[in-house]
Amino acid sequence: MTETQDNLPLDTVSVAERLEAEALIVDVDGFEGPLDLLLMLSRSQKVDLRKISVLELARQYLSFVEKAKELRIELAADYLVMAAWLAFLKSRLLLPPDPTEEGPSGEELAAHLAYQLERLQAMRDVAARLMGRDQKGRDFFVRGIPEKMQSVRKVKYTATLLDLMQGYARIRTKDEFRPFILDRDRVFTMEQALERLRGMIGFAGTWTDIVSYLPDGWGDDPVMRRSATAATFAASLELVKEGKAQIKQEEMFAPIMVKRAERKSES
Amino acid sequence: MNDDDLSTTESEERQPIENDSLFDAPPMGEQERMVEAILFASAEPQTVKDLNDRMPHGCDAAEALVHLRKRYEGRGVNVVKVGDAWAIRTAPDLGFLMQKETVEVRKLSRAAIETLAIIAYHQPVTRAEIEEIRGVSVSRGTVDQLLEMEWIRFGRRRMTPGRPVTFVVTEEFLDHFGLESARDLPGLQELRAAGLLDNRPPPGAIPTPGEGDVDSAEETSEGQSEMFED
Amino acid sequence: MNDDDLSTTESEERQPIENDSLFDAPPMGEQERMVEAILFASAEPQTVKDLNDRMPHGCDAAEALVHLRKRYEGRGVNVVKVGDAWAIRTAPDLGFLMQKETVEVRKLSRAAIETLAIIAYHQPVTRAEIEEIRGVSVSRGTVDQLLEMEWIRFGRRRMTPGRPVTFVVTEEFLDHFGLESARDLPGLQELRAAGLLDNRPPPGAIPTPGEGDVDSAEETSEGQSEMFED
Repeated sequence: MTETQDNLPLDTVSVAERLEAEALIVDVDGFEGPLDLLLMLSRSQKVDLRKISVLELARQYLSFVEKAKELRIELAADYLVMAAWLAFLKSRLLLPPDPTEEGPSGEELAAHLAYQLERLQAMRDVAARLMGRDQKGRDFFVRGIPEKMQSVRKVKYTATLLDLMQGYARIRTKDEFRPFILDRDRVFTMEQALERLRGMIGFAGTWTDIVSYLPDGWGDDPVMRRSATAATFAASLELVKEGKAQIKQEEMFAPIMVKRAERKSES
Repeated sequence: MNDDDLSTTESEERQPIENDSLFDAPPMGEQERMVEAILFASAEPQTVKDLNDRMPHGCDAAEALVHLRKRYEGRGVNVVKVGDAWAIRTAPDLGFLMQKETVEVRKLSRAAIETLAIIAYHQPVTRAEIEEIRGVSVSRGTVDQLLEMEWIRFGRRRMTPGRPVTFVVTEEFLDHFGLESARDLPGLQELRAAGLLDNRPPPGAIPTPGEGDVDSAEETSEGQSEMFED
Repeated sequence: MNDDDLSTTESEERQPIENDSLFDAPPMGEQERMVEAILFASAEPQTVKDLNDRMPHGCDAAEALVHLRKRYEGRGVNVVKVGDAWAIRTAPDLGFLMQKETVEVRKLSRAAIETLAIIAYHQPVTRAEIEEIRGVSVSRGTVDQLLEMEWIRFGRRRMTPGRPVTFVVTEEFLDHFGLESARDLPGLQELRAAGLLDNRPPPGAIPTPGEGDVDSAEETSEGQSEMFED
C-alpha cells in the first residue's frame, strides 16, 4: 500500500451516494492509512488524545468501514485488517477477561493504540512547527557572491643526493674526453667524390676498379685512403641510381668495378 | 668556520627565517578578520577545522568565532552555528527585502514533511520505524526526495537482524531550518518528557503496514540517543 | 469637490496607503542593517537606486551606505564601490585566505643540480669559479632559485680583487640530502666505484680525483680547504 489510495472505483457509485459518502468520510483519498483515519475520527471525540475512548473510536472506525461497504467503496486491505483488529479489540474490551487467554489485555492494546495516535499527532505538530521555522532561501539568505577558493599551483623543486653526485661526476669527468672534432683535412666527402666521378665516368667504357678513381695523394695514408674509397664507392652507387653507371663485384672482397651505362644496346 | 664580523651579521639576519617560534600567530583581532573574510566568502558552513586549515599556523578559529559572533549580534547578517560548522546568514527579520534572492523550495508532500519530522525527532530511525509511526508504508519517492534535497542521509546500520539502514538529518537540514543542532528542534524536550520519542513496543499484534516491521520492537531499543547527546 | 462624510471616511482610510508621511522610515540603524543584508545576499553589486527600491519607502540607502562602509573599515570584508554600485568584498590583504596552494614537486633542472653540486663540493665558491668548472655561464635564475630554496646562501666575500661573493650550502641543504656536513659527499673515485658515473672514461685516462676533487680545478682559493678538512 502506498500513501495515496487511488484505487477507489468512484465511478461505480451514483453521484448521490458519492456525495453521501463524502459527507461521511470527508475524503477517503486524503487519508494516509488506517492510523490517519483513526486520528481524524478521534478528533470527533473532542477530547485530549490521552483521554480518548478507544472503544468509541473502534465503533466509529467499524461503522466507517460498514458505510464504505454499503457504498461499495473498495477499501485498501490494511483498512480491513485494521477493522478486523479493532473488532477483536472491541470484544476484548467488552467481554470479561478470559484467564485462559494469552497475550496482552484489551486495556494494554487500547493504551498502545492511543499512544500511537498521540505520537502521530505529535509528529504532525512538530512537522508543522519545523516547516514554520525561518527557512534558508525564504527567510534568511546565504552570501550572494560566494568567493571560490582559488587553487594556486606552487612548484617545489627537489633533487636527490644521487642527482647531485651524478651531476658533479658529469662535470668533473667531461674533461677526460677529447671533444669529437671532425678532422676535415683527412676526409674525402661523397660530394667531392661524386663531382670527380661525374667528370670521369663518361670515359669509362670498360669495367674499371673504383680504386683507380681515388684522387691523387689519397692512396697512401690508410685513413685518407679509407675515407676516399668509401666516398668514391658511395658516389658510384649514386651514379648507378641515376642510371649513368653500372657497378659489379665478381665475388666477395673482389675489386668493385664500374663502367659507363650503355644506353642503346644493353650488355 | 671563522666568525668574522660579516658572518656574525649574517647569522643574525638569518635567524628570523630559521626560528619558527618567532612567528607568532596573528593577533586575535586579525584572526577575527580572517574568520570574517572566510565566512563571508563561503555559502557553505565552515567547520572550525576548515577555518584553522585555511588560516596561518597557530590561529585559534574557535576563539575568533566567539568574538565575531558577538560582533554581528543584532546586525543585518549574523554568524550562526550549523552543527559543527559556522556560517554567515542574513537576519531572518530582513527576509522581506530579499524577494529577488528567494529560492523556490520544492513543495514537499505531507508524507515527505512527516517523514522528515520523524527522522529528525527519532534519528537514527529505520524505515520500519517510520512506517510504524505513520501507520503507512513509506514510498521510495519520499525518501529519495529527502535524500536528494540533502536533508537526510543514511546513518549507521542497526545491529539487529537484517542490519537495517537508518536515516539521520544532515547539516544541510540544520542549515536550512536555522538550527544549531538537532537538539534545538522545536518541542523536542516536551516530546521527550511526554515519552513520545520512546520506542514503545506494541503489546501483541497491532496491525502495522508492511512486513518490514516484524522486528521493529527489538531493533529500536538502541540508538535513539546518539544524535541528541554529545 | 464637496467634503461629504463618505469621502472623508474614504480618504482617511486610504491615507495610510497613499500618504507616506504616516509611515516613518525605519531608524538609520535599521536601514544600515537592511543595506548590509541586501549587499550580503545579492548576487550582483547594488546601486543606491537598487537599494532604495528594495528598502521600505523613505529609506536613504546612500546615507546607510556611508555608515555601513565606515563600520566595515579595517574589517575582514569591506564595502566597496564597483562602478556605480556597491558590494561587500574580501579585504585585499586577506586574499591569501581564498587561495589553496597545491604543491607540485618537480625535479631540479640539470643546470641547477650541477651548480648546486659544485657549490657543495667546492664551497665557498664564487660564481666565476662555478662557471669555470661547469664550462658554461651560470644563469642568474639558477642561482636565485637555489637561494630561494634556501639550499645555498652567500658566504664570505673573497679577499681578492673585486671581493666577489661566495656561495656555500645551507643547513637546509644538508637536511634535505641527509648529510652531516658537505664533507660527507663522496669523492669521484667513490662515485665511480659505486657505479654512479655513467660516462665511461677512455681506457688509461682514469683521473685521480683526490678527496672531493678539490685540487683538480684551478680554484686556488684560500677558503677552499676549510670545508673539506677537519
